[in-house]
Amino acid sequence: MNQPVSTEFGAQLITLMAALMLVVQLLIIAQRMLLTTIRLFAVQSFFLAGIAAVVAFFHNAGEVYVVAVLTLIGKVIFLPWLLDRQVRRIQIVQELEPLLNPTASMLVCGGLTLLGYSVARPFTSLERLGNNTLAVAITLVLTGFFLMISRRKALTQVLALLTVENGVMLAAVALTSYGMPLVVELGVFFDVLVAVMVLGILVYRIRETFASMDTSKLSQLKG
Amino acid sequence: MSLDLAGILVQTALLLLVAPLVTGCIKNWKAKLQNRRGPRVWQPYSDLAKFLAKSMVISEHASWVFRSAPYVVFLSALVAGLMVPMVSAQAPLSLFGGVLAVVGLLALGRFFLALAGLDPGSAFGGMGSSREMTIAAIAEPAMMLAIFTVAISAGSTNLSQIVQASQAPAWRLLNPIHAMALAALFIVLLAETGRIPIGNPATHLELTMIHEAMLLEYSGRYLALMEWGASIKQLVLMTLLVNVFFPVSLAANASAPALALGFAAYAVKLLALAGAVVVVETTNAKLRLFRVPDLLTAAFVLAALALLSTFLFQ
Amino acid sequence: MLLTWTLITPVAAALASLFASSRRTMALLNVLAFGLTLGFGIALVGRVLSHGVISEWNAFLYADALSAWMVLLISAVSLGTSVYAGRYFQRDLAAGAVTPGRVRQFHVLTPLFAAGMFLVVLANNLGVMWAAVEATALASVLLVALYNRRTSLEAAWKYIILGSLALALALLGTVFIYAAACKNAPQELPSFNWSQLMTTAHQLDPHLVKLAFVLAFIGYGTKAGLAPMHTWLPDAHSEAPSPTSAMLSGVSLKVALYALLRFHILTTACLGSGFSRHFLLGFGLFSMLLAAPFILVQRNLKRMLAYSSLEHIGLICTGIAMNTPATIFGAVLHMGYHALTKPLLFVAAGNIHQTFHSLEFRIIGPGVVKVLPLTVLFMGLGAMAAVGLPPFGLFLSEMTVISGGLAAQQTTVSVLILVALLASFCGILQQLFRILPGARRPERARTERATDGLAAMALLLGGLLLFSWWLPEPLNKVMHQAAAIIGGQP
Amino acid sequence: MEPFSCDLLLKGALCAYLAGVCASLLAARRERLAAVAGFGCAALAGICGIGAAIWALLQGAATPVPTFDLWPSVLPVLKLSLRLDALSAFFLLIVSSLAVALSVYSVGYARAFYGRKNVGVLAAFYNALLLTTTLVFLAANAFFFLLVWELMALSAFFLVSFEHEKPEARKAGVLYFVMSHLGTGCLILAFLLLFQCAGQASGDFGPDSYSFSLFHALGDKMTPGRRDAAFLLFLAGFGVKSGLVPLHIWLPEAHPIAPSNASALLSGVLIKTGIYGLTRVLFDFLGTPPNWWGVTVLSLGTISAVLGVLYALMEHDLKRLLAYHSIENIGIILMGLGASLMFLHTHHEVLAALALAAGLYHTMNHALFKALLFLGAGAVLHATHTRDMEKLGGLIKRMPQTAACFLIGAVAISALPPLNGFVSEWLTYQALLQGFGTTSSLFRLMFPLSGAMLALTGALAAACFVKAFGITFLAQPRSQQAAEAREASPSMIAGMGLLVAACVFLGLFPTTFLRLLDPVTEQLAGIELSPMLSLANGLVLGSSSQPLGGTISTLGIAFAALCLITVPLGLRLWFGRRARTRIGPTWDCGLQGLTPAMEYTATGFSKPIRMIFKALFRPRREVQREYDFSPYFATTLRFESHVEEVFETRIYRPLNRLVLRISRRLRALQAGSLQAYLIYIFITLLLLLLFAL
Repeated sequence: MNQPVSTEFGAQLITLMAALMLVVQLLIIAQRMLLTTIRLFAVQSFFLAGIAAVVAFFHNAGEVYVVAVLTLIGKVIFLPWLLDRQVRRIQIVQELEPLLNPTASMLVCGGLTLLGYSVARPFTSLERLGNNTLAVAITLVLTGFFLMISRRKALTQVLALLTVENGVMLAAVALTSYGMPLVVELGVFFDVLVAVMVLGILVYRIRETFASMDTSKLSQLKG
Repeated sequence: MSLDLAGILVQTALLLLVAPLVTGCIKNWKAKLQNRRGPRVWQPYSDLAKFLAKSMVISEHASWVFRSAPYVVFLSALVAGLMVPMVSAQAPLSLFGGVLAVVGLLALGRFFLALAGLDPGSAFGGMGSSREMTIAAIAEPAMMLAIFTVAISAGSTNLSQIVQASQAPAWRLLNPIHAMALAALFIVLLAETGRIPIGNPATHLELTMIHEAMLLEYSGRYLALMEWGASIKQLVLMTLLVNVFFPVSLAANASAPALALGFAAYAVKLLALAGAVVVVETTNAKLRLFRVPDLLTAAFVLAALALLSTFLFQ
Repeated sequence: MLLTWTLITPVAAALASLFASSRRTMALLNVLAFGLTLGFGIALVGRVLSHGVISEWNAFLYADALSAWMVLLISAVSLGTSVYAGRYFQRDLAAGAVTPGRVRQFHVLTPLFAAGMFLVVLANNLGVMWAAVEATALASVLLVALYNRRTSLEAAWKYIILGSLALALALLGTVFIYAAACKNAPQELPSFNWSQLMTTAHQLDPHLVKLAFVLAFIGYGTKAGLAPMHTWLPDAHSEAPSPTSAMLSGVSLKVALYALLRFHILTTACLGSGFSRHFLLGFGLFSMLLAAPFILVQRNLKRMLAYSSLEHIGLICTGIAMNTPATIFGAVLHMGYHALTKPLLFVAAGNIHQTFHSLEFRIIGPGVVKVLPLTVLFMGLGAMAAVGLPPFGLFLSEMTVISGGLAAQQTTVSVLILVALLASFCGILQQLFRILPGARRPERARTERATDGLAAMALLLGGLLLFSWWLPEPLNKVMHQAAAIIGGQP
Repeated sequence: MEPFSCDLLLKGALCAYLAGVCASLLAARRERLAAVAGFGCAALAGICGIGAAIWALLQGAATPVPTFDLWPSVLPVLKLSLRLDALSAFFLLIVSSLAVALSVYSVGYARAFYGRKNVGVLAAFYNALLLTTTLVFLAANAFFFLLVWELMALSAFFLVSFEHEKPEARKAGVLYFVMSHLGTGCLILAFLLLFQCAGQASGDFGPDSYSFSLFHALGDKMTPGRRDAAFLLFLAGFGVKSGLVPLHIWLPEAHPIAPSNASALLSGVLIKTGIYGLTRVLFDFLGTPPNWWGVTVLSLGTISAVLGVLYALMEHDLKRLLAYHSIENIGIILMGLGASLMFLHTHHEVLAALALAAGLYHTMNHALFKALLFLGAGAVLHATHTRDMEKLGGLIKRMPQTAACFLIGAVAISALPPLNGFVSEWLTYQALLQGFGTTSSLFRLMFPLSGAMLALTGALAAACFVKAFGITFLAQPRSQQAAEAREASPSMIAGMGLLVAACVFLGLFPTTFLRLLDPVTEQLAGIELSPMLSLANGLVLGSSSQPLGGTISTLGIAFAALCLITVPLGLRLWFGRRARTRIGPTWDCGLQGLTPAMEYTATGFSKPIRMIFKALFRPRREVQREYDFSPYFATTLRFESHVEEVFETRIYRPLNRLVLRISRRLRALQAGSLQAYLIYIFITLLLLLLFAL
């Protein structure tokens, strides 16, 4: 395939979508409704799939398309559906009082973004398409980590873990020339899938025995 | 190195005869000072003869330790006596042990005396043994430090060496070191023989008697041996005191005039010391038992000062 | 085809026991599978000694001395625990603590757990290695949550959340390493195999490798249970069924450490021994020193053993971090002896747990020797080994590490190691000596006795004693080669 | 006997101990067989050990030191090499001679455990302890030394907590093993400092840079700072094992609670391993010592001696009293060693050899009479099932032989002539006396002052053993158990008899024993002592080369006493032919007969000393008085007096509480909340990202 319009347009597209992913992440942190969190996660995964498609298109590397499609099916359709079914079965909608009130969380996320950028600064020369996607990736990881700390609901923690996963996949796609070798991508993808299923089982059993998804009840093991 | 048998026999006889005499003199003079007539000077000899002849009553609870204690006390005092130079500068058994052996033998005697006190199972004996061992334990460091001071200046614990060293020309009659050591040893003498400030040899009052409490159960021959042993021990300590600090005219060789002069000087010194003891006994009251350690600590400090002075003045 | 067979056998056993009829056949299958893998391990050691490095499927599976040594450890521990697991669940089923479905789940997941660990050790591709570590995590979390107790669920949840989050960071680290490789050779797709990366290590961008190592260290360090990321370890190891906690404590920590060591070797090759060594040293010492107070005031038997594992892992890390042939050899030796001692202790703890239905020292109370004399004998000997008393090999390996440290003029580190070892000795001795000996209080005398672990304990103790006093030449050589690899000379 | 047979004897001894362990474990079912087999092997091994030791000591320094490997080394770092030089031979003599006597005793003593405890296990641990102690004395490289040192501590731990049904046995066992292991930690560090220096000197850090022959006079090559650190660590490590004062609190807990033959072994031999270690390190490894080393050892020895005997006086538990006396005698031994170190510093080799000989002579003596006393106490415990002296009394009529042996032991330990305690203390006095002249610095005052403290210790020890012997054996039995006591079995008496014979021999013939010490002083201080000290062909013991040194002859004293016995006997014949002896009641001031309750008790006996030293003891006494209607007519009276164990309450207990408090506060780190755990990892990540890159 010859070189289409210009890689410069592709870079802009990727940077836009990375920025949108970060915005979605901040939205997830800001609000407390479970169902919206799942849908926002789906949107974020959609953007990730988009980036993968753009990279594949501009580097005309076949396997990256596979990655994009897999992300689309898995993280945009299947996982949200699975989590949705779980939420509906447990009929819990509202997230409990998080560790930090929203404004404080926003400040922390701002700080983490700054840290992400400072860590990523020496590597800007690496990216071929779209600048500071690496910074966004690291920020996504850090904010995902913070989200997991601040939320007490088991399901929200699962989602936080998935956003961290998205951050890592973004780094994989952005940094390396064609993404990681296919066998690694497949391995990672299936592991994430199995992980979510196992987490689902555990959430269900916690819901059975503790009659709530509040992980702060899980504190009998001391010393 | 040869053990002259004659010296040993003479010294043994001397020890056996002079010891009761000294006790008798002290008792007699003390009575005179308290303007009483008091017993005759040779009263102890008749007491001993009487006890030796009388038959004995032994407690039913007593064991063989009770029966063997008198012999151990008597013999340990006697052997210790043979190691101390009385008349001639060379003590007969000086090769078998120096001043440490004398102290050890006296301790052996005291050990069995205390055990004998406990054996019949009476409270007096137990109290006497407990007090005797306590006072002896407190007196020991003072005595050892005084002996160390003297031995250091003489360079050996062998009594003959100590005596000869103090006869050397550089020796002055009472330099400060020897004065303080003498004072310390005098207090220790009073403690060891249970004289007035520490114990009261005259009475059988359980508050004041220490030595007599242990002899309470003895009678007849054993009592004689015990009494005799005690007076020999007293004589040994007084001789030690006298000959180490005033080694005037100790017979250097076995010639008759030297021995006679030595014996006379020895008698004078001994009686002088006995007089000093009598004066102390009559002018002082008996100390409470828990004040005795303060006195003996004073003796220890005196001996330590003597030691320091050998270090400072030399 | 040796490596593939080592991977296939446990997976086959897992599938077979999925459809097996009775519990006994499942147990037998497991034992058979792990016996085979032990045979393969020994054969692998022999092959590695003769050929140096073995790789199959054009270097997808790669086994050098270090991985051969790890295969040996994994199969030994798994064999020991599977021998015990058979009888262990018979009593639990009778007591109704576990449903038959869960027992089947155990007999399926344990071989998968072991297979995951084999894959970690044999995979050449760092991404595949990450996926294998993730697989072992997932398999073991369901094992931890086998019982329906509230505390097991809590332990499992913490284990999976902390584990997955940490592994996400590890994945990021792996991505960065790969990015460094891509930057190095932009035109064609660089292979992600560890052996290739080692050849081109010195040209990698040092800054990127540093960032990658930091993230990988946090990720795999958490799975290896280094303090302060160790918080999941006591919960998971004390709530899991005893055979699983034996495998977790005995070897799964070391497998995660193995993954961390692969990164350590890579970073040392790239940046020299200044950077990654200090991480291992600092965190290793911190783990040892942090474990001691927790052992001193511990109230639960299995949690105490878990903290003791934390301390041993800390010692292995510090030994490797001191980076002299003697200390690294001591650390590798320590891995071997610890892999035999810890399962022994957990099997004995399992016996005590099933007899007294509790792990609290207060409830077990003095006089266990009157109820379970042989188990107490094995536990006493195991505890003596774990605290490093002479008749057992751990004394030898600890002394090698400390004397190596002093020979390398690192006196303060060696002193800190010794202090930590002494503190944990006092803690363990005091706690165990409060419950094991003594007269039995009458009202607790008549509990029925669980003594099924004896065969497994005898096997483990026999192995430990044998190898404490007789170190066969091939084993010695493979350990020296493994130490050389960790030290950086291929 | 050429060198070959010495190796044979040595290997024979080790194999016999090993056989003892296996035999007693195998025959654990049948108790009598297990006891006889186990202790028989131990006795046999002891005899072989004595043979090998005496042969090595008589050979002198000329012949090559027999060294051999136990079996070919299989492990990469460990070489199981043994070496029998003079110092090891001397201590081998101690452990072997005790092994023989204790084994003979144990055959009879084990009968107490029939049916109650497993005698096979006791015999096995007993043999294991003897085996490991012998190996400690023979080890020739640091790694093997630490290995058998730890094994020795382990077997002693099992012996101490043998009767683990009793909670205090468990507590004592744990206290002993924790302190012993902390001591071993110090030793590991100290030996590795030496290994580090040896490795640097020889270039490679292979297994042979652990060997003791390489460590000889290594101190001169080490930097002063590292050398002093090694000295302090060695002093702490070996000090814990030998019960030096600040580190002694485990000893009065552990020794009494062990079975009596084991506590005799612990007190007689195990403590000596600490002394062996100190001697080996200070005289052989660390080169010429600075002055402050000798001063520290001498002052620690003096403090241990005085405090040991003072605390012993306050005890009325027979075995605890003996345990405290071990601390006192260790203090005396260390006074000898400390003085010897100071003399080495000022290069007075003769005096150093004399002080070292005094210390080692007292080590031998203490091993003998302490074991004898513990065996006596064991026989009393075996007969009356109680150790509390207040409940004993009148045992001399029921257990005459045990009483006689205990009396000989008491006289020996109180350093009274003519027994061995007196001889070794006399040598220590001579060394201290002549030490005054060696330096002109202020330190020379330490010699006479520690001499005075030694005298105080000796006198207090005499008081303590008058109490121990008098209250336990004399007068009337104070309890039913004491009244029904029966004499110990013949094998126990035989065991004690052997030790009595040894004490008397060492007391009366010091010069012959001094000849055995020659190679040791020649190896460590460079001077052979016996030609200088044994005068009058061995009859008299001198104290220094100059003619005017003090002399002593215990044989002469005994002979003089025998001759003078004729005086009292003659007096009896002369005066008392008609005197009769009659048995009557003790004087009871006219009351109707004395009851045992009126006798003096152990607490009463030590009351004056408790009042005099109340600053140290801080005695507390409570009198509870119950009465029906008026307080002046009490129905029952309860008296309780308690002496504060200063070191435990002031140092160890607060330290223990502090450590546990810190650990409990640290436990809050694992508080169970998942959020907290996530925060730990998050902070670690942030710190590493910020600072580590």
